[in-house]
Amino acid sequence: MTTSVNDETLREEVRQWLSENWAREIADELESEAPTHYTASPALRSWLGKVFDARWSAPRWPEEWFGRGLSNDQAKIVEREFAKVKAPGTGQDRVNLWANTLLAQGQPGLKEKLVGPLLKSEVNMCLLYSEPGAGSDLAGIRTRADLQGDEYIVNGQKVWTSGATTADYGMLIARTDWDVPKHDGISFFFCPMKQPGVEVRPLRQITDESHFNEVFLSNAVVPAENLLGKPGSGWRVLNTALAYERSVMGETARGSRGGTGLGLGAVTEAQPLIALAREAGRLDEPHLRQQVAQTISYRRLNALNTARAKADLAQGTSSSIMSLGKLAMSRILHEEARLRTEILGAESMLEGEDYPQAVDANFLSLNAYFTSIGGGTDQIQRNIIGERVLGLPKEPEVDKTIAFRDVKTGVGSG
Amino acid sequence: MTTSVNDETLREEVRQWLSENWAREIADELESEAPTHYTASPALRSWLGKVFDARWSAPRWPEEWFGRGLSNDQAKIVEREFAKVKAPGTGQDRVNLWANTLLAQGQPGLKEKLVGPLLKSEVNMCLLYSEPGAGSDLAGIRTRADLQGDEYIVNGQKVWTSGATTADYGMLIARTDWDVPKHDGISFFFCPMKQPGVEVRPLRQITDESHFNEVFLSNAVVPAENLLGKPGSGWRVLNTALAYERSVMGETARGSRGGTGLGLGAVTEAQPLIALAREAGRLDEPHLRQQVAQTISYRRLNALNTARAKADLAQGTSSSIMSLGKLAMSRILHEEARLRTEILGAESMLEGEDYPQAVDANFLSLNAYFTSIGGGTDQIQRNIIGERVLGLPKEPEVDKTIAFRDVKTGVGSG
Amino acid sequence: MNTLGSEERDALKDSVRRLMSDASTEAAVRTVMETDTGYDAAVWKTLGEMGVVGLMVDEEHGGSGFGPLELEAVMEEAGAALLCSPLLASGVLAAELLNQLGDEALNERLLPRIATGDCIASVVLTGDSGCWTQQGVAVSAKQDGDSWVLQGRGSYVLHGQNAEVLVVVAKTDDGFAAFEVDPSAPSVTVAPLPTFDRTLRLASVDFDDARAVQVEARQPVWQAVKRTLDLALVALAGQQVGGTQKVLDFTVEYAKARVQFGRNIGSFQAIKHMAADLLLETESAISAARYAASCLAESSEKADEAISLAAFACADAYVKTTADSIQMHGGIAFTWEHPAHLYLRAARSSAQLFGGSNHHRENYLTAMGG
Amino acid sequence: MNTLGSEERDALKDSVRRLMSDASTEAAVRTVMETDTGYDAAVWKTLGEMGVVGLMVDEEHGGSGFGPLELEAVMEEAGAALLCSPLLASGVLAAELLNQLGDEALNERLLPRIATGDCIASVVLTGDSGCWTQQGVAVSAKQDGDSWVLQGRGSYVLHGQNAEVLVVVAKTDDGFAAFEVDPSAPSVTVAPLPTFDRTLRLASVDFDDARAVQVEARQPVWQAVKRTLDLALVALAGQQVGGTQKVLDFTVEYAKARVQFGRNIGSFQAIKHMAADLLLETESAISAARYAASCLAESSEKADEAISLAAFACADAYVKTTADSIQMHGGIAFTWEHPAHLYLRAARSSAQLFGGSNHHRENYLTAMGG
Repeated sequence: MTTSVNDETLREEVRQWLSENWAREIADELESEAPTHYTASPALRSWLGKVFDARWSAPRWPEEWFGRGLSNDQAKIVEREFAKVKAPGTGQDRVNLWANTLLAQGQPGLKEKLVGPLLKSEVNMCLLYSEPGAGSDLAGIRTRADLQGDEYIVNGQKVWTSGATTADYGMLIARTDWDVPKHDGISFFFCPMKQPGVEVRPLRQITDESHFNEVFLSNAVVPAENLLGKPGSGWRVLNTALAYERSVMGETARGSRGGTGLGLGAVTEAQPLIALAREAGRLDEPHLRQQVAQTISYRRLNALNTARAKADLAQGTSSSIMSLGKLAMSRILHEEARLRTEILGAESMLEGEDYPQAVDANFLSLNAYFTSIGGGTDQIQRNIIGERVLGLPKEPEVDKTIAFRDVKTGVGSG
Repeated sequence: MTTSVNDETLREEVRQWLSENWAREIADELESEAPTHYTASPALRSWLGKVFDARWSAPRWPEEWFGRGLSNDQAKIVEREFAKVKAPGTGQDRVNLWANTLLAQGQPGLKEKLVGPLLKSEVNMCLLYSEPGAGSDLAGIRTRADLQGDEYIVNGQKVWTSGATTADYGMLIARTDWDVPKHDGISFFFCPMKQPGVEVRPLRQITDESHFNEVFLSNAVVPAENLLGKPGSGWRVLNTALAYERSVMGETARGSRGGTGLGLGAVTEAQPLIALAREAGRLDEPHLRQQVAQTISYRRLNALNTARAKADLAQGTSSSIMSLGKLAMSRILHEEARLRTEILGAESMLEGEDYPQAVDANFLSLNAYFTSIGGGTDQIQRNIIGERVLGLPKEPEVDKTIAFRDVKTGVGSG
Repeated sequence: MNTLGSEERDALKDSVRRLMSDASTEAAVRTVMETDTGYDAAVWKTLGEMGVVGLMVDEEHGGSGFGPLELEAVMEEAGAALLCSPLLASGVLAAELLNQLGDEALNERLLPRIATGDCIASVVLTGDSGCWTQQGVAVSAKQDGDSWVLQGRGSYVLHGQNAEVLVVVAKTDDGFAAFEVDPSAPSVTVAPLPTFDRTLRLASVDFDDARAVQVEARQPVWQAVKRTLDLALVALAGQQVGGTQKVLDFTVEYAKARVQFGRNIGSFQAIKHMAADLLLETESAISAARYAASCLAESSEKADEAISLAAFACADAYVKTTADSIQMHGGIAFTWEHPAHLYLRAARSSAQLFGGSNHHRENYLTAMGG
Repeated sequence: MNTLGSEERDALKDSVRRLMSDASTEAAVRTVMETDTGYDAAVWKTLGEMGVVGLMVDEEHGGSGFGPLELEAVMEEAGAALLCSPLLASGVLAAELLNQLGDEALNERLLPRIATGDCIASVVLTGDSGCWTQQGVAVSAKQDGDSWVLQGRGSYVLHGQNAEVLVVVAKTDDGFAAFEVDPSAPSVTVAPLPTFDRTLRLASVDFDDARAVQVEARQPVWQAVKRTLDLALVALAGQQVGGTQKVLDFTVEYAKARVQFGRNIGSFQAIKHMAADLLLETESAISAARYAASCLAESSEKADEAISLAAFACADAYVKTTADSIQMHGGIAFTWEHPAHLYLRAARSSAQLFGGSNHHRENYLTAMGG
């Protein structure tokens, strides 16, 4: 049972609690420790523990799950007060992918074991989705999970995993039934990562960085209670998780070293290219000016689209424009990189700290593929837009209804 | 039986005959009468009759079919002598689509009736292939031909027919069997055009010209002896005819009002765009200069490709480059038109005789679709290049093996 | 300036759409575009009665007194329907220039009749260069005693052949001035220009020492012209995105319905991906047009930037969408009977009407500080 | 100049291809590109022995005395294999500049050793601007008694860090002159430049009142430079089309082998149509490179035009093909282990090496009379 509370009382309570607990020192400490994307710093964990104990972590959730059973509107009041003082940790019922997925689909034992720690960032997570043979075609995964007694034995290979080295669990999709069509034989697990059957190797990118890993699963053991949803329902669980991820991530721009934000009001968004051209002494070249204007416009138009989509959403009209952002961003990043290269000319042959502009142009040229390939290639994205937004018919799907073990496979990976 | 003849004797005989028969007046007469593409002028017919009577029309063919049974090399000798004095009419065993198709596939009666007149251009022809519902998918035609006694009764509609108003016969594909897969139920006919069941209507193009017709077939009668090949073998006959057409047409550029030739040596190919920019006083604008150079290069590169393909062929190596020409030409024509428009600026809003440059830019912009759609869209062309040249696999073909009457149909036409 | 809430604006838009679906059908457009005047007098009267012609005329002069947001919305519907009318010439260019100049006597005489559509007015600004800039003005004015005499040539005058009144911007020894000219006056020659887009009417106007009355201006004339052009660019952007959206819609519908190789052609990636790319172009253009309208309505400091952006983004999107649409249709759209080419013609011409995209990109970069 | 028939040229090409398949495998390239010198001395020796390094050196100086056609053919194979070597620096730029300058004593001393590869030479021409034009030269020479003194900075010097001899083009009060410089001499500082394309080696060379010996020239020095650059552009075009063809080949192979959604990805139009477009780019670039070689070999009046065309067409085709190749591969090509990025790096850098495509398009238009 949830006790109903008055808005003003609630606001007062949050303010009061924050004024007593959120101190300048904590903010400084959090900032100084610069937590990575995948693990929380000790200071952050300590803070999240306090938030958790005060039941602010997931105010929309019932008390049973550490929340207060607040309505969405009241939860927003809490979030707004936290935001005012820039304190993290609340609203995880909206933004914590792991905890939300587990709470919705997990078995009681696992939920009791992990929901709390996830809200406190005491456990680290990663995603075990893509495989060398299943990139665009994620439902074509071939990692297998075979039930033996009360454990699944998992064998296979995953790629493009971030944070695999620090993760305690990975959200894993694996095939548990090979005799049904591809989408029907997949199951979804919380796979323990710290075990002998899990080997993590860094994956070197074309940018010469390693933000991702390959994960080799060799007789890795997953307790049966770590299955989310039913056996064979993994594709549905996955899609819920992916949609969830998109809706949360949708608002935030994909970051890129040297990239600029998407902020609508920012005239400054134009400055990098204009500044670069000016610095190169080429801002007066008519041919370049046309290209600078055109390229700036791509980013600007995307920002205007995003703003319009948000306005539509605010008015309760669902907007199809949102789905265009990733495709738009791909063109923006490739074009900006191309133009930077053209502005720099010969200097783009160089790299190293003496040539930061060249480093940027070259890095951005390569890293643009992170957006045009990662998370669904531009080609897949055009399919999605064509089919889901414009309502165009799908292609004939040759492997949709046959048993997965009869589906054609190819060579190569990635 | 063919009498073998010495090269020198042959050359002497052709020369002798030409010197006795080909007169300056005939050349002048031919030129002055400006025959259209689809009907021969009286003067041309008269000359072709002479050529025919002297058995020069089709020197490779046997005497039974008005030829001399010459080898290809010897026939080339004849063609060369004709070419030297610019006399038309020989080599029809190589270039006359109608006569070649008929001779290879026709029934004896029809051949006897028409091969001679075709060589003399005494009968006019047209093509009855495309339909409103069968454009890219030519094998999807729905015009039907039903055998009744010794006649086929034809019903349906054809489009994009050139020369239909003057034609005596049309090479027609129609469906004779609806219970077999699409490619297997098509038959090929010489359809008499001057009959009540054939109605020809001009088709107005977006350029406001009418070079094509729609042909409505309502219980049109085709004698059974006008069937070419076997019933149901029409797709094969058609493809032979199409391949033939391509090989003959391949060397000649697709003309377009105001367009320029493909001649390799011609530096002058560049002049229209340079001249236009100069005339507009804009040749010194760096942004335009880049575009003029780029656009000129497209045409130039295509000419170099064609020259390389020919050199390969001359060396006996078959060349895959030839198949790129149509796709390349599509880009050339669209880009040239776009650039002309940009150079003209506001004037491109106008038309009429006072604004010939605008008329050109606008006409070329519209007429470029003749190449990018006609004779296989750019998209179909890319399929062909991908599959036949690069060896990429075909798409799954959903309608290839089912009875045509069960094939999905859509709305719309064109 | 009256500003509608977004629901009222939608209602206004709907009412114009309903009129268009009756009065500017494809058949109607094809008929009207072949007439001399190039507009349907009855439809024009209805537009006047609905308050659409007088959208930009303030209430005291008999108009609706709306602003750029309402205008942009209405123009989307006009563009979608290829409406043949002097709306842009009279209701936007002439009305707004008169607003901006603010010659009260003149406005009291003219604006009420412009608002109802009784009087068609147009603006003479650029010459044969087609540049809507100070350099583009090719008419000069000299004072002769009390009155003025005009010399030179104006061109690309929208519906010049249908105008009862021309507002002429001319160079004088002291900068720019505006004049009221009766096109039927002596020494004024109006000649229709043949147009590629048959839904468009343009004329040239020659002045050979033509007498004209100077319009009093409450702000520098070129500033009034600049503000008028800003509004005209927003209107044109609206018209363009309306057309763009319409063409995308019917192209997608065709791709869903048309079957080749036993499949809807929209199931082929070649077609599907072109459609997806066009959706991005179209939505971006719509965003740009509406943002420009909103910046102008708010007199935002970003108005210059936003209007230049809309000017090239909407023009380019319209041209690309109409061009790709023909390719996606195939042969059927190569026929005169299919509407695709009407839109392509409109797109190509509208992309040049108030300066080409290169011009607007250059302005955009300058406005962005580059 | 010796000119091979097309069959003999094919045989020469084949022999280089065989060497590459042994000596410039992907594994070898990855090893060599991480070394300081950036080339494999043993392979370089073999290239010298095969006559490849001395291709452009005439027979009397110990070379093969071939021309642009043979060079272009050989460079196609080098480019396809991403060969790491000073071939372009020493065998093309330096050898040809010495040929063109024609200082007989110097050539007798240097060319035989360049031809065998014993001596690596390079050319200093452009400065930090990277423009291979008269304006780009940033070294000046002043006469000091009998000898000359160089001041300034050369950059983008191919394999400058590996050169035993530098031929330096410098400005003098009387136009341009060429100098022989020992890079280890006092007041000469050679510094390797870090490169994005790790198969490439570039250096800067600073002259701080460095003494140098003038090279005697039998034609105006800039004319010699121009002819050298013509040959270098043909060589680079060959290298680019070799790389382009190779990338297209392995991309098409991958599209045939890779299965997603139960189909080879090459059966999807998205991939198939990209491949078709790349084939057009690739074949056009090959035509351009070979035509440029042939025009130069024949000293055709069209050589300028043909070389400029090849310079931008081949550079652009290489960049486009390598860029699209990564997209067509998907994730696998986003890894360091996949060769696609090595080619993309080579393509991007080669497109800037002797001036960017805009520069060459400008030259092309000028050569076409525009």
